[in-house]
Amino acid sequence: MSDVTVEVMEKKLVTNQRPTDAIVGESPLHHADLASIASQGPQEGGVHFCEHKLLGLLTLRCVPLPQQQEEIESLLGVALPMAPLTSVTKDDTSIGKVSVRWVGPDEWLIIVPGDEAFDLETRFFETLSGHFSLVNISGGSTVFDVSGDQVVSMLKKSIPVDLHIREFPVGKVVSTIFAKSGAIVCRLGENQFELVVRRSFADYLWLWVQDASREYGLVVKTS
Amino acid sequence: MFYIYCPHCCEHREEEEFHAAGQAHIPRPLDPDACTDKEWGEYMYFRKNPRGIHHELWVHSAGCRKFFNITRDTQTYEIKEVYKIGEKPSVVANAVEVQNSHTQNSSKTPLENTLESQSGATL
Amino acid sequence: MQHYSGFGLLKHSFSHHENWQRVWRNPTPKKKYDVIIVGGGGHGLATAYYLAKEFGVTNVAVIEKGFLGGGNTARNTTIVRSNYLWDEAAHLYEHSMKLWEGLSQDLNYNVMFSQRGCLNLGHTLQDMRDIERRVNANRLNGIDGEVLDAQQIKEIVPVLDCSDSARYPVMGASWQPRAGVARHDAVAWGFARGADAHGVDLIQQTEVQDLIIEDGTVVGVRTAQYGDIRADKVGCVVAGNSSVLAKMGGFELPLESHPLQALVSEPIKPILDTVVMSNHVHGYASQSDKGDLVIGAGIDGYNGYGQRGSYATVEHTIQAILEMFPVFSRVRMNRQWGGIVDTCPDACPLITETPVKNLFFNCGWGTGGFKATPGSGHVFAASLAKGEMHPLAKPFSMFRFHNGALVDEHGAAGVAH
Amino acid sequence: MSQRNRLQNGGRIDRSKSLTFTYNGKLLKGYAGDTLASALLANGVDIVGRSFKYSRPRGIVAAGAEEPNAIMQVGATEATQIPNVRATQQSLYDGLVAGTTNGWPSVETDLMEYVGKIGGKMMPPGFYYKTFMFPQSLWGTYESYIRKAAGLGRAPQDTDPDIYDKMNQHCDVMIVGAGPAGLVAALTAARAGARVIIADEQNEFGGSLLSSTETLDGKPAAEWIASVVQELASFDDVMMLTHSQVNGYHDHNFLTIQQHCTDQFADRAPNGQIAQRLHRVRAKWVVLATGAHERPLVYGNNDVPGCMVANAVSTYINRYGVAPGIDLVLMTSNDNAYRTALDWHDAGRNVVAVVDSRKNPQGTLVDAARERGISILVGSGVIEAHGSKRVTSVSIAPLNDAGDAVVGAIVKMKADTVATSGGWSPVIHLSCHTGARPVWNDAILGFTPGATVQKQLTAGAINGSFTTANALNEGLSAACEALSHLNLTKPDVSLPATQDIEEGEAMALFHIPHTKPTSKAPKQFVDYQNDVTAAGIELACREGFESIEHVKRYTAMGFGTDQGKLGNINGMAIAAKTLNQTIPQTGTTIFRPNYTPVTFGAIVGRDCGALFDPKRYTAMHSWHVEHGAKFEDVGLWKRPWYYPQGQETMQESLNRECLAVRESAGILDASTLGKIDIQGKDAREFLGRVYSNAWAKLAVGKCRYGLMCGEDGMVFDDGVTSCLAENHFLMTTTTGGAAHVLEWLEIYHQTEWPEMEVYFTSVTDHWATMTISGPNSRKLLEKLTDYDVSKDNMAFMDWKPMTVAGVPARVFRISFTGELSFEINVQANYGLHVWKALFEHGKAFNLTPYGTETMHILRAEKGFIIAGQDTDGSVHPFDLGMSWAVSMQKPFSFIGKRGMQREDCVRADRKQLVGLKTIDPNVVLPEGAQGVLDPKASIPMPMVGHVTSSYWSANLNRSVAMGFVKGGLDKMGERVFYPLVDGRVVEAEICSPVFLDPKGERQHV
Repeated sequence: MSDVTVEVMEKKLVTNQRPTDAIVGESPLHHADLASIASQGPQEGGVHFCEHKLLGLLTLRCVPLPQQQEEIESLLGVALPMAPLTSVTKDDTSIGKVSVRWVGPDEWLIIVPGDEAFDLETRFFETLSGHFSLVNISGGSTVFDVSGDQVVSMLKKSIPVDLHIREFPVGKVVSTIFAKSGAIVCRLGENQFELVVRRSFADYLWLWVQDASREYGLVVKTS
Repeated sequence: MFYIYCPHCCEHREEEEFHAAGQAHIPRPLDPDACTDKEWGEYMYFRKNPRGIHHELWVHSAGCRKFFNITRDTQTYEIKEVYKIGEKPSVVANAVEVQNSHTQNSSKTPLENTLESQSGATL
Repeated sequence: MQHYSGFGLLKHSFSHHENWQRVWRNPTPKKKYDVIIVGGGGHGLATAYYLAKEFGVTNVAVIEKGFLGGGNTARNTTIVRSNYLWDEAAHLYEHSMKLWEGLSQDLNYNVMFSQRGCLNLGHTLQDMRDIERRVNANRLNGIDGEVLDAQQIKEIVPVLDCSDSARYPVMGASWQPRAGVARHDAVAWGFARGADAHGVDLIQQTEVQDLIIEDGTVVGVRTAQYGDIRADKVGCVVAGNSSVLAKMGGFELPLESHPLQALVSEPIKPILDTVVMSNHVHGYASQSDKGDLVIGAGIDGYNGYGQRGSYATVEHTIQAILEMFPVFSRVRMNRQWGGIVDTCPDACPLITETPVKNLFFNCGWGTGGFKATPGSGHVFAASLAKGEMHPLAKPFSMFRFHNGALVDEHGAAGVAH
Repeated sequence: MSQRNRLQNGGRIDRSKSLTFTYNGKLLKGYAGDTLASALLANGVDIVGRSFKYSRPRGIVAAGAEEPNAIMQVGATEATQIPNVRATQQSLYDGLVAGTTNGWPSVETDLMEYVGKIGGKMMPPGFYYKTFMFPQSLWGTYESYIRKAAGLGRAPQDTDPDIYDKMNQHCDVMIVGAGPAGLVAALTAARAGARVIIADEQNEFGGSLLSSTETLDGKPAAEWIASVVQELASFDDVMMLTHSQVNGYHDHNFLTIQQHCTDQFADRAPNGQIAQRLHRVRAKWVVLATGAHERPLVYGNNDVPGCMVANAVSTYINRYGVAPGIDLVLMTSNDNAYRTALDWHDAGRNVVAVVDSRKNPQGTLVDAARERGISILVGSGVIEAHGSKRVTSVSIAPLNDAGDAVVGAIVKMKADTVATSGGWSPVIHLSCHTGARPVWNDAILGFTPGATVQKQLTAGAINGSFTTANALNEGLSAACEALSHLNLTKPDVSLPATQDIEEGEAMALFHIPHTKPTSKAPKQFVDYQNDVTAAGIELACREGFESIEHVKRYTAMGFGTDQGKLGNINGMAIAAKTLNQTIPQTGTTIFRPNYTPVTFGAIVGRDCGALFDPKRYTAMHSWHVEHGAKFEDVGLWKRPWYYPQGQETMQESLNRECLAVRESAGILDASTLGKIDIQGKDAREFLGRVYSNAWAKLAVGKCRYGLMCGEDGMVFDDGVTSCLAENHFLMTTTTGGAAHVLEWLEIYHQTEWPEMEVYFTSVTDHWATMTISGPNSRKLLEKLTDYDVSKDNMAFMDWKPMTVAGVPARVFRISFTGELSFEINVQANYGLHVWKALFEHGKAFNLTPYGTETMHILRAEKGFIIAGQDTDGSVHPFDLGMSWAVSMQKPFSFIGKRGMQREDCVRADRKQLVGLKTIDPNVVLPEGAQGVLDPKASIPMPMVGHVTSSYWSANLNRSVAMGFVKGGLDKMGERVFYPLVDGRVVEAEICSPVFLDPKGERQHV
């Protein structure tokens, strides 16, 4: 075809969506200029905030049969977390850091380096058998990393799920409401959480996090 | 404010994550064109609306986005059981006192066998 | 019936108010009536009153499982208006409005109908289109209505945030000057007193356990205390419990009963002189004569007979109220409560014959019940008296859900409450 | 005024911290640890308010949440005004400004009192139902006077400077109340490792122990409290909340707690701090240890300042070091209240007499009173208090055995304070909130919690277990029960030793008889705040209001801000007696949330102002802002509405934008349209079921418009769906309908057709969508891509992948303007880059950004509908004249097919969408105008349908409109009239809705 890689595999379309590195993408919080806040804003506070920009985000829909599970594991370098509300993260797969979040009984969110999304998509459609869907949503969501001594307090203002470490251990992931939007929330450490949020709500959530963190102090970091 | 056990997420979540989608088990007629106006109207609009045990369809809209069924007492708001689409309720109206009052949040064991392929959407 | 007046109060003050008559009797039911009304709420009592007074049917009993006016009549936000979109609904509610306008005098009971006007706010272009559409329809139907801009609204309600900085700035509103509020309990009591005076038996604390049906015709009702009470016709006016009664009749209704909540603030000095409603922001408020801000919340999505709803629904409502009235932030919420509203798929009532002969239902008023009380009672009484549905009631047959002739007020903004 | 009622020592106040506050303009002093009420009493303030109906002077009667009279306006500035603050619950702070809410010219001397005295006789309960009826027109006037007289405090006029917050909490055991029962329960649960929240409305834990002189383990109770509090604080999983009212108990053990964070210490929250925080608690188990309120007795003039509840007097003495008077008469029907006489005596004040309704009181406390030489009048009652602004004396009379008649001579005694006790009412409020009905308990003469489906336990006085020993025991056992349900091991907890106090039997007494019948006796108040009297309740019963709910509603009993905490039981008892029934026969008393009033701001938390609702932005939003766009709210989205330049009016902007599109090129940010990725081998079949038209033959690379209907056949959404690959489609929806459509697809897939192999994923946010439209749009696109976008290679309704401005894109040749158009979709992270690049190359074509309004005009010129504007849920595709978008031949009976064939849906005279051409081309019909065929018809006029879309078309130099007309599709060329609000009647001709380029040539170039 033309100058874009287009492959029709399994009678589905895969297109590369990233331009060359000459064109720099703008994450949903681009306008907030977090880098300036990080360098000029407060350096101490109970809540730390960082946007992991321009990652590769893929939604996998599937009710995987054993064979599919194996195929997916070899594609991702990690096994699909089959138990509800679980996740896996592996820093050193062949394509770098890969995270998989359970979203629903037939839905996972896969997070990979931004420039790996298309290749991975392509390999999925080439390799994976049976019924499934894989959708690139890298432009539609962004990843917040929130941490700090008071991060749990901040989150208790924002989401209704129980965040006690016994109920919400490291590695647990939930899809839930976040203020008046939604988020996929994964606990990365006792005081560190990953929030995957939708692009159009990102500014609202950024405002919300600033507001909810005000009494604890907010430190913005760059990734 | 309900605390609802999602049979897919396998834990209780706040009502705010869910949407009620009306009466459960209303299968779409297999041949709509063969229905009379009356039959079609009853499919669309006429409801049991019981005071007491009720089977209803909910969706975990802010969570796993799955629809599932709840058996709930519409008077006490007690949730008697939660079961997946395609499964049948074990608690039904007019049955003798099935559960005592303090077992509301004990998660229902889903029935093993799939009983109905047509569980029914609600409009 | 003892006549009420200021002079009467003065006279009775000399006898320390020891000689006031009972407002209604407490009769033992007869074996048979011409008409039994099941449900002693506002609509049922109004039906009985008009049956006896206007249509000469006085051998009537109202059977109420609790106390008179104890259902949604006791739990609503008391708004009265008639600015409905579709002709059928508009005519019915305007019929009611006209009865409201002389009701205190007609009943010799002050129902405190206060025509302080009602604003339905518009916050989006589509809201404004809907408002124009509705007001135009109202005017051509003979119902008062105007479209106001934000400046005019600000003059009527100075505490309303009409600024551009609001999340959903107020673009305009429809304004029905004749709309207002009334004292809800007084409506039930006034109708009850009037019905009683015309010979209607008001039977309280008596639950109808079954309908007695012979050959497809209803012939009476069954109660625990008084056994079977027979009647030529039975009219069920039981709002949220209609489906329960319908089941006794062997049929289903196009109805669902949902929790609907309301709340009041503590009483404060006069600050809100009219009724303000916003469908877009999802809140509405008025101020009672006692000073409470009376606020209506949204309907919960699930079926419920518990007379309570979800806290989140109340939260959203108060958010909306503060969005509209930021200065209420330091005012405090005193009490909240819930009712059971019977909602139809098209947001219009059922005033209807049923599959059972001589059995009639009047229900499905959703959030519109209180304002319709006199009109609903009047047309239902006419229908029961003549055995044929009143022309204003005809469009509201339950059978419209078979042929598709819905009166869909959902499409028209400003109908939700 | 000095603190003349302040005792020399004692109390839990900090005498080293003197505080100054303002009351009705006067500066007064108090101490840290005082409440506003205790400080007022210390300063000898008698009158704190005027009653609602009769304007009678009122004083403080209680010491807690049950106080009905001391309702204050608090606030030092306009913005910080708080209406209706209960002085007994407001901590004193330095600089507090408080005032009374009623009384003119002052609360001390209120002229309305005279009106009340004279007119009051004409104001029995419900008097307003009996008058003000004639003439109807005057009701508004009467009403304005009533409104002015009512209403207690006032709302501020300025914006609230305070911040409120909400927090979600989860715990194993939520303990409500930190009295002896609650503290033991908390300690037990905490030691077992449970996650505990314990909340109390007071400024410190301890509950009833704070007000009494009781000892635990032989030491002052305060020491035991301190040790428990200290231990609780050492657990990570225990949350201790003081100044925190649990106000609502909702289904499935959800509770709300209003925590006062700073507003008990300051007029406004110090910089950035939270004034109040509302905790939304989900508890596995709840222990209600809410205690009890003492019931006052009802007697003549029992509202004169100086009449108080017995325990409140003790509380002021023991906790605040304030004796609110000199000469006390205590009236009681039980032993417990003797403590007040002892406390008063021990404070060095004069106990005039204890008046006991019982013939032969016996018990430890009675003996103690006798030992102190306190005079006890048995078998008697205080039948009336005397005095106007303060009690000066009381009339005491012997009563019969039943306590319902005076049977001897009246003795008058001098006193300035009357304390009464009729026993205790358990605080069952929270237990009622989820629908449980309380049950009457004859043994304690009160209601206790009824059976519930909640996971709720109760301990202490709420159960009628009034002694400290019982409270401690029940606290322990409630905690143990909760622990066993939670599978936690019961820890070792040893309870402190309590004093052994034997109490004699109490007498059931509520209403003290007078020598005159109730109707003629001096007013005997039951509900102070609403001026409900015993005579009023009797009258209500006589008039036929026999259900307690009727009595309450008719008299307004229990409807005040105290919600009848003091009065309800007395009122029920009086009603029961009048009706010759028992109290349980008369009914029960149900409480609703809130237990005490909750600040609206606290309920709202941060969901207000800028955070009231999210604002959704597209990737190009910053550009729109920079270029002066006005925005339209569509759902949560902020969409550019139009882009005014210079001093343009809106219409001028629209004219410019419209002309630019048709003459050269315009660009629209269409990113907000809903987009759903659909994959699977059954995707195509699924589309055929949910859309009204056919999808079987849509080829890869092609796009098609579809209508989506409900089962009733009515249109609810529309959009273009493209075939990306044989098993892969991209659906677009309306902006507002996106979420609903996705859920619609899911519900059918999950519940009706789970066997179909298809998945739906929202990609709305993923793609930035920009539509370039106009005759030069191809030329513009050609500058940014190497791809062949010629007509031959890319026909109308084709989509192609290509690179635009260096970014991989999917470009759809679809048109909503009727012009040659390309809808460019790129991953949103690159949206702004491509958008800017288009403008860089667009100068040559006068590329003009246009907003939603211009889009609406351009599509209206073409007769394209907008779902939601030209549809309202009551029209099917045929009504819209869109039979071309319905395929009745499809094998599967698609959603909507059956519905649109119902009897009423096939009527010929249904309202149908048509074009409307005003006879005067310069007149733009208002949207929403209603059409009639005969403008001279009388009202009500038969209407034939309304105008749905109407605009000035700069391109056509005339107005264009669409609207519904009954049977309109068969009425082409006929006239319709639109009578407008301003009196004009606009005449229009029914025409095709396609005003421009009916053959569609412009979009096919």
